[in-house]
Amino acid sequence: MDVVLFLLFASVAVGCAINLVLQTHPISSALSLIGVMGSLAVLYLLLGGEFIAAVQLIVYAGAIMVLFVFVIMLLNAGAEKRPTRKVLRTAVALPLLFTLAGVGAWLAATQTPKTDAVKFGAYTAGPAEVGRAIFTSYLLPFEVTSILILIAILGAIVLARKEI
Amino acid sequence: MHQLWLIPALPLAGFLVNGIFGRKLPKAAVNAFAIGSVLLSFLWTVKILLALDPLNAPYVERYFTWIQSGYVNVGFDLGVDRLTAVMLLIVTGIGSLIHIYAIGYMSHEGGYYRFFAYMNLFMFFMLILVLAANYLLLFVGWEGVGLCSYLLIGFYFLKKSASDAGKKAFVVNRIGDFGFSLAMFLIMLNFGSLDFQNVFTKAAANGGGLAPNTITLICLLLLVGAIGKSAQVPLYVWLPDAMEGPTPVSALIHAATMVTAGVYMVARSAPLYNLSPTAMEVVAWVGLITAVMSATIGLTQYDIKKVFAYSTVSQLGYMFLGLGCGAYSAGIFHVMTHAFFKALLFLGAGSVIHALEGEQDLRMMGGLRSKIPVTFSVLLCAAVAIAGVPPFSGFHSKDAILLAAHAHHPWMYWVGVVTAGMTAFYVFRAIFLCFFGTYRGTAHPHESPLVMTLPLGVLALLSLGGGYLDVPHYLAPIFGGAHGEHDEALVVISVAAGVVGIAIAWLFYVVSPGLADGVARLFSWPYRVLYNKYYVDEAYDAVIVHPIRDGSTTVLWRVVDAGLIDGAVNGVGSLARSIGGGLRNMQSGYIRRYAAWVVLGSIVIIAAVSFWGGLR
Amino acid sequence: MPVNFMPTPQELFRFAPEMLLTLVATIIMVLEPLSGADGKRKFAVISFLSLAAAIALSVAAAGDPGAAFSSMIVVDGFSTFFRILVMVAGVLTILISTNYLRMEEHESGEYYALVLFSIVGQCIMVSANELIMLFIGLECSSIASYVLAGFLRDDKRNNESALKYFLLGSFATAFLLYGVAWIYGTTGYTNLSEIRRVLLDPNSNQNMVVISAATALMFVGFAFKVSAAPFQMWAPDVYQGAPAPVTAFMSVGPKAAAFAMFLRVLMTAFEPVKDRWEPLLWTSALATMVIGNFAALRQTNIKRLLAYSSIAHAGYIMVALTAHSDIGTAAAMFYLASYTFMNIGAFAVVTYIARKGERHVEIQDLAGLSQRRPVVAAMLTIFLLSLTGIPLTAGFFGKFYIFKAALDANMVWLAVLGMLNSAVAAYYYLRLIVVMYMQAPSDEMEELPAPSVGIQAAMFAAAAATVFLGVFPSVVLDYAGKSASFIR
Amino acid sequence: MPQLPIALPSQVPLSWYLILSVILFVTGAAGFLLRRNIITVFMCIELMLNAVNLTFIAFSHKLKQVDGNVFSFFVMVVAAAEAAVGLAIILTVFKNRSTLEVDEVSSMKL
Amino acid sequence: MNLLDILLIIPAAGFLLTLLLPKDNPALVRNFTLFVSLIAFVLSLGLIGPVQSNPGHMTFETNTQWIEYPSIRYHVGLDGLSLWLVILSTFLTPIVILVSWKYIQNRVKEFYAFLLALLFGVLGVFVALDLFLFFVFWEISLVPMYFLVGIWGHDKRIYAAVKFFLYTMAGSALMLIAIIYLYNKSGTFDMPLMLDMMQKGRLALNGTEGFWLFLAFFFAFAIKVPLFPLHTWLPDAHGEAPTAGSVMLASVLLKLGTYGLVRICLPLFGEAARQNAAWIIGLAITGIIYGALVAMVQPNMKRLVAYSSVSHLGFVVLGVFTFTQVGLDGAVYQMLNHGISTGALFILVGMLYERRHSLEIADYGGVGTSAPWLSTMFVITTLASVGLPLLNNFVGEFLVLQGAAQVNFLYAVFAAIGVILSSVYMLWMVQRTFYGETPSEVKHHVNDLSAREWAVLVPLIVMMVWMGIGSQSFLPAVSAQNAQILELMKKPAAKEVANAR
Repeated sequence: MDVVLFLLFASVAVGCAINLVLQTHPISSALSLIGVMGSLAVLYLLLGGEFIAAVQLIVYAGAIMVLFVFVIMLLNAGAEKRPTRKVLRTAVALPLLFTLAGVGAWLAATQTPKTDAVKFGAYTAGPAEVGRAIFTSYLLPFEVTSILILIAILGAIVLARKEI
Repeated sequence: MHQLWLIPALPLAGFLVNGIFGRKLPKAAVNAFAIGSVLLSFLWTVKILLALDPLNAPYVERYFTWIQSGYVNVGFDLGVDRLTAVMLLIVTGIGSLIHIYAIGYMSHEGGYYRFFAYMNLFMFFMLILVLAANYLLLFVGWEGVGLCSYLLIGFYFLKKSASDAGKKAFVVNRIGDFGFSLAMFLIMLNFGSLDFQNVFTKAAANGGGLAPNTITLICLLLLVGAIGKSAQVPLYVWLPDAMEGPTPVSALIHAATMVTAGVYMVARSAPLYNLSPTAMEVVAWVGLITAVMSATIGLTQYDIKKVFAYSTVSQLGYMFLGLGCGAYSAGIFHVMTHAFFKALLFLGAGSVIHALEGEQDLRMMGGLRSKIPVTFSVLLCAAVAIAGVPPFSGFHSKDAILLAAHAHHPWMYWVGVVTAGMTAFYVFRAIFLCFFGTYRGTAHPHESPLVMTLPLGVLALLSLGGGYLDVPHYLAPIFGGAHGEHDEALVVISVAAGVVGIAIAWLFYVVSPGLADGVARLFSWPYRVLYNKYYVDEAYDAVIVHPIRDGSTTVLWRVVDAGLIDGAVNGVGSLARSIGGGLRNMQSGYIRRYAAWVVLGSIVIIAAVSFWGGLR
Repeated sequence: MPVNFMPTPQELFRFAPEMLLTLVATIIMVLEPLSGADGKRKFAVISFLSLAAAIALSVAAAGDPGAAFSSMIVVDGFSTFFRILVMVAGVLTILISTNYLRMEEHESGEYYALVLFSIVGQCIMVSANELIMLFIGLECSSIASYVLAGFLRDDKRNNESALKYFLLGSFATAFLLYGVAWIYGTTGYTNLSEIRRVLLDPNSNQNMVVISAATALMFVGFAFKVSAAPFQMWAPDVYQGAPAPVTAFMSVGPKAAAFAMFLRVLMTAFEPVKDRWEPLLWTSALATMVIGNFAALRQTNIKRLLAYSSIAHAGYIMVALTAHSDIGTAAAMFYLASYTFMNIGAFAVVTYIARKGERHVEIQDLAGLSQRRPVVAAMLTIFLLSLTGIPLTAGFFGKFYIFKAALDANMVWLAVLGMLNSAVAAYYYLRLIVVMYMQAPSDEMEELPAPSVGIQAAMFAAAAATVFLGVFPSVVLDYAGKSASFIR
Repeated sequence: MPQLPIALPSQVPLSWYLILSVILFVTGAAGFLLRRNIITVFMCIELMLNAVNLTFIAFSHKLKQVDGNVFSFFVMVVAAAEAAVGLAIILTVFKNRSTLEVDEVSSMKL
Repeated sequence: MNLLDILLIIPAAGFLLTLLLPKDNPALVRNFTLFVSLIAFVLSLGLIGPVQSNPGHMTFETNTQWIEYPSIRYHVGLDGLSLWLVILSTFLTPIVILVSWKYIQNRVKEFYAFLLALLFGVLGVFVALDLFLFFVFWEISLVPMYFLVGIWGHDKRIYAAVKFFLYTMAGSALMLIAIIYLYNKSGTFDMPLMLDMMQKGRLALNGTEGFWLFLAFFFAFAIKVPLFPLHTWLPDAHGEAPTAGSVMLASVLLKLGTYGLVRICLPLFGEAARQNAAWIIGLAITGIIYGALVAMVQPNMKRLVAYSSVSHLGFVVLGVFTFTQVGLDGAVYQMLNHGISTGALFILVGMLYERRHSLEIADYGGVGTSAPWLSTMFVITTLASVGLPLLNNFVGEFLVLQGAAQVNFLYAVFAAIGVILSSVYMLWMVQRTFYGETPSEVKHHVNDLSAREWAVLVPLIVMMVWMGIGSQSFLPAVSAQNAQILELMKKPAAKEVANAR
């Protein structure tokens, strides 16, 4: 069951990711990304990350991606113009990336312990566990993220507001 | 203490006064300082020599250490021995006469004070040269006289030929000095001193334990110096050009004193030369070749001073021949007599030139016998002296040299005799061309003033009677006795050669003036060679001067310096800039390209670190 | 499981400078809309004072060193050094900013708030002892910098600079994070000391391949932040496009903080595997120096030239990192300190020369500066000589210590190549001096007004510090030497 | 359940998750290099961050620690902040240049 | 705080004070800097007595800590080797200030300030006993010179200045590495201490190390000297510098290189120096002849003198690498001589330039008629330069050649060729410049010496004669210190022999 679920959502994620890259219209890309995020949320669940799966859906897919879509709409960004053929660039970039993927996958496949298997329910990080961690040992980073968000707000104001 | 230092110091004082204040001083004051200092120096010399008589051992005064470093210790030491005494008297005596003469000769020239300042400076250096008690101080005088020669030859510095000649003299002298200085290094190395006494004492003691080759090398290098200074083959080329200077200069420096410095130096180094027969042989050869070569050139020249100049070279060759044959005293004797008659010849020639308002070409003279009789008569005295007519001075000294040559190698004697004949010929050729026949020039000849003729008279007396000053005998304690027994037959032959030379000159230039040209046409090719002085100057230009100058310009400067070295340096610069340009092109401005670099970099780094590092 | 929500006062005190700055920045943020157009100067003053107070607090906090907040941060000599350094950089930046902003008609409190926030981020970076903390600090600093780079939002170059900085920065951060994830996965920790412990533990049986790969990924992130080769490309474009005072700040503050974090990670966590790192650092250091110096030879824009120069300087500091020693760390610390002063000083002059719209940033705009503004020219000369590495300036001792560290670590060739590089660098710094002193001003140059008080103060302070460190380097170096051992 | 042509393990190995994350990460990087719309490029970064998160959570599961989850939580927060600022920057760029072509934002070079 | 420290402080303080003077009062600046430099000169005379009474050892030593870690000390001192170079520097500074009196009319303040800064730098190099301090001063001396050439030079001044700077930087980069390496080996920058350690066997450099360290130092010094083929910056720098710059460059800055060779390369790396002597002497002799030949064909006076410096400095290097007492004494003495006579030549060329505004020899001719005293001075200086006895260069050249002959007679032969050539190019220049007909430009513009110029030239001429005749006033101090250095060079070899037994 785990295997099937993993394969299913993994292929959805990869498919959406590839679609994201292939689509020329940003809206399609954004929707694909939401697809990736959704399927990843399932995988998180499989890995026991209950809290994070929820946050993934609510914050990431729900808020951040909406912001993206909103901006895309706002700017009325159309599809990319037909890219001028850059054979050379593709010829260089794709092998590069395949190498990177190959190296990474090879590392992941061969250099991690074989016995490790993901067992559903073997470990759960629910809101309680995460919350406890955040408010004890991770108290400071958590507080600092508030500064981070302040900065983001300030930055957005500075950059996007109308002239005073 | 006899205050030897005053002898050179007096002319130096004269130089300083005239050199610094001369421009503002009246002529009389300039004269007073210039001539007074030299005369005083002469008198002081006489006084000291009288006081030191009989001067059997060298008398040395040490003043202060000049250079002291490691084993090098050179003092400022002056010394007198009999050799020096002879030279001192020649230098100061003739010097005084010529200074007096110059009052008249230079009276109309600009830079009067400058002339006398230079002359005094010359006297200073010349006196240092002969008084020096070590090689380095001798070298000081040696270079100093070269400098003065340079300054005085270039006295008419507005004329390019004059300044060229001065430079040539200096540079050629420097080539000689190059040898001299190298010799000094070797002496210093091998004897540990440059002091004459030390060196000669050590040399006398079994050659100082030196290898014969070293001694020979030292002697040959010293000879190079002497060759340069005394205008021997192959470095004689500067002396004829030196006639660009005022005539008193030619008389004093380029006839009587400075050019004999080489002879003096070789004679001074006799203890060394005696250890090296090879070097002696070379000296003799050089002297002989020079004598013959310049005598032959002298046959064809028309510039009166050039004729005498080549004669000087030739006579110096004689002296070297004498030295090379071991007859040092004969050489020095000839130095003295030569000083008398050659100074007289030049001063007489100067008087002629003075009379003709600067004309020097023999072809523009003639028949002056009656117009300037005093000059004529003194020149005649000099001519017979140089021709070796007995009993005049030249006869005695030349005879001594030729006898020594005969004792050395008989064939050298014969060559010397032929040369003597040529000498007689060209000197009288000049006399005849100048004073006989009809006047061919345009100026209005007039006799020189007393201030000029008086020294001429004194010199004439010396030329005639100077041979009876028995210098060889006086110098015997230093150089040993006479060389070669006195052979009447040889004497007669040499005298005969001189007489024949005079006779031929008479025939060619008085009896039938066209004959000379006929002979010249007959032997036109040899004549041209001689007339052009064997093309030596041209050869030097072509083989040495031009290659060096052009090579330096094109190869060294333009190619090596500007091209290779600077090119390499600038090449590094432009290479850096082009590397910079290349690296700059990474900076395309496109975000995605930068990202591609990031990806590429990560791949390389991950691969490198994980595979190379991890799997090691 | 004992749960302790409440941080102790001691912990709070150790974090006090950051808290103070955050507070002030927030206050400015709040007050900003309430103040009139003319009242913006007070924000500069407030920030200035708060930074001064924060420096004092940092000094005070250093009296009681130790970890805080579950070892999230540590206050030790090292972190104090860099805290003060970035705050000083902030002070100088504020001094040179005020007039610039007024000239560009963009004076607002947000600018100062962003600077303060950025400094907070950097302070967190330098004192973080945890990869999470480090990451968040880095993001605080970066995001604030992105915004600052694009602060003049109507200026095309500002936009471009911000976009490039942002996109590439995030891209590199992703690599960094991925590396962190793998490190976490293999060692089980994100705490630097713990990672070190695991790596040192002979029984832990770590898979070196994965750890190496992970460190390589982290290296990408760090190298990007310090603009080391081959990840230096963003720097010239971003530096050129950003407002001059911001460039001054970016080339110093975030860079110093990034180096501090780089050093700490390297020396604390990954010191056990330093053999892996060494060739990588070696190559990167050399490449960085070469790229920075050689590319700078051809620049005509002063800001861009200084950007390349800052790349080159990163290369020198990388040499110190390569040495993996306390001496190397101390050398890097000293170098960063001296670099802060000389570079901000140089940018202060650039800011002054550039004037409205940054129209005068070509080298030729310096022509005859020595006659037009002799004092300014003299100051810039001091900074440039220091950047070149001429004795009696801070830059010289910086280089000296770095190459000394390299030689200590037996890296003779790296030192030789580095020194030769600095000779190359002399060329382009000289070029600026040449233009200032040896070329006459052209006729159509407009009148240069006297520099504002802020710029003057910044210039003089930076010059004084540059010369002071050049004559008495021990003052800083001794401290650096002592604190270098803390991060081991 | 139909027989699959290849034998599947009964449980998913950890490495599969990791490989998936690598694939997603590389796909994100590929998108960054290949896409020309700035917003899409930005979304590719988000994709990469998601890949990172997956790794964290996978490892968190393996190590039985909550830290990985916490870390990915922070990554999300950061992603949100970045998104806010990033989109603001994109807005200003668009306002000034009226384009979202990433290659056209390249006035500064060399 | 002894006399030497005060002497170091004076130019530094003078530099700072000059900067504070008003910009629009050049006369004040001139007088002030002249005053400062004269004070420095007078004070430096006070150094002579104590040093001469004990020339083989350090006098006026100050040794205090400057920087704690790595231990860098302000360690200065004076011995027979540095004494005269210090005095040469202080002697020439007032002279060049006077020389520039009229010539420098724009940016007067900076000019004189830089001159004082330069003095500070070179004095520091000559007295530093700590290698690090040495390097610091070495670099400091570079900067003012760079400005002097770059701001007040002739047309190609920027190229020349940058070339000068980069050349030297390249050399000093390697030197710094070597200095640090030595520190890492020995734990100190202090030269006397290092030498002491070497003597006691506590610091030993193996062959390879010795070779590379020697080479690094040698390279830096050889650039500064400049030794063929690293000399090409010199004609440019000299040719373009203002008179004062050329003078200081030729007379003092080039000496930094040779001084370094004697002070550092020989005692510290005696073995390596010995092993490499052959090719270095080869380069030196090549430089002697090459410099002379190229000088011969230069159309520009300053470049001619510059190439002549290449030739003359070749003698110095030759003398140093003979490792003989005589050769070394000669080399050091030749440094001083070159400082005086080439400095004077540049001053005279500068005077001609001030009158005629040209450095091309072809633009002159017949100057002797319109400016007899100027010509006289020029000729005297030229003669000194070509090594005429009783003038200064002769003594040095004689000793150097004697030393060379001691090692290998052929060295002396080839080097002596340079002496011949020097007379060729110098006299040729004199002839073309001063003799012949006077063109009207020369006649109208070239007038004779002014009182100020007399004041500049007379001391130099006096020194030329004094140093030519009274070498005993100077040489003993040099000799004593050189003997020490040679002794140091010998010791390690002796120790090896002892160990072998």
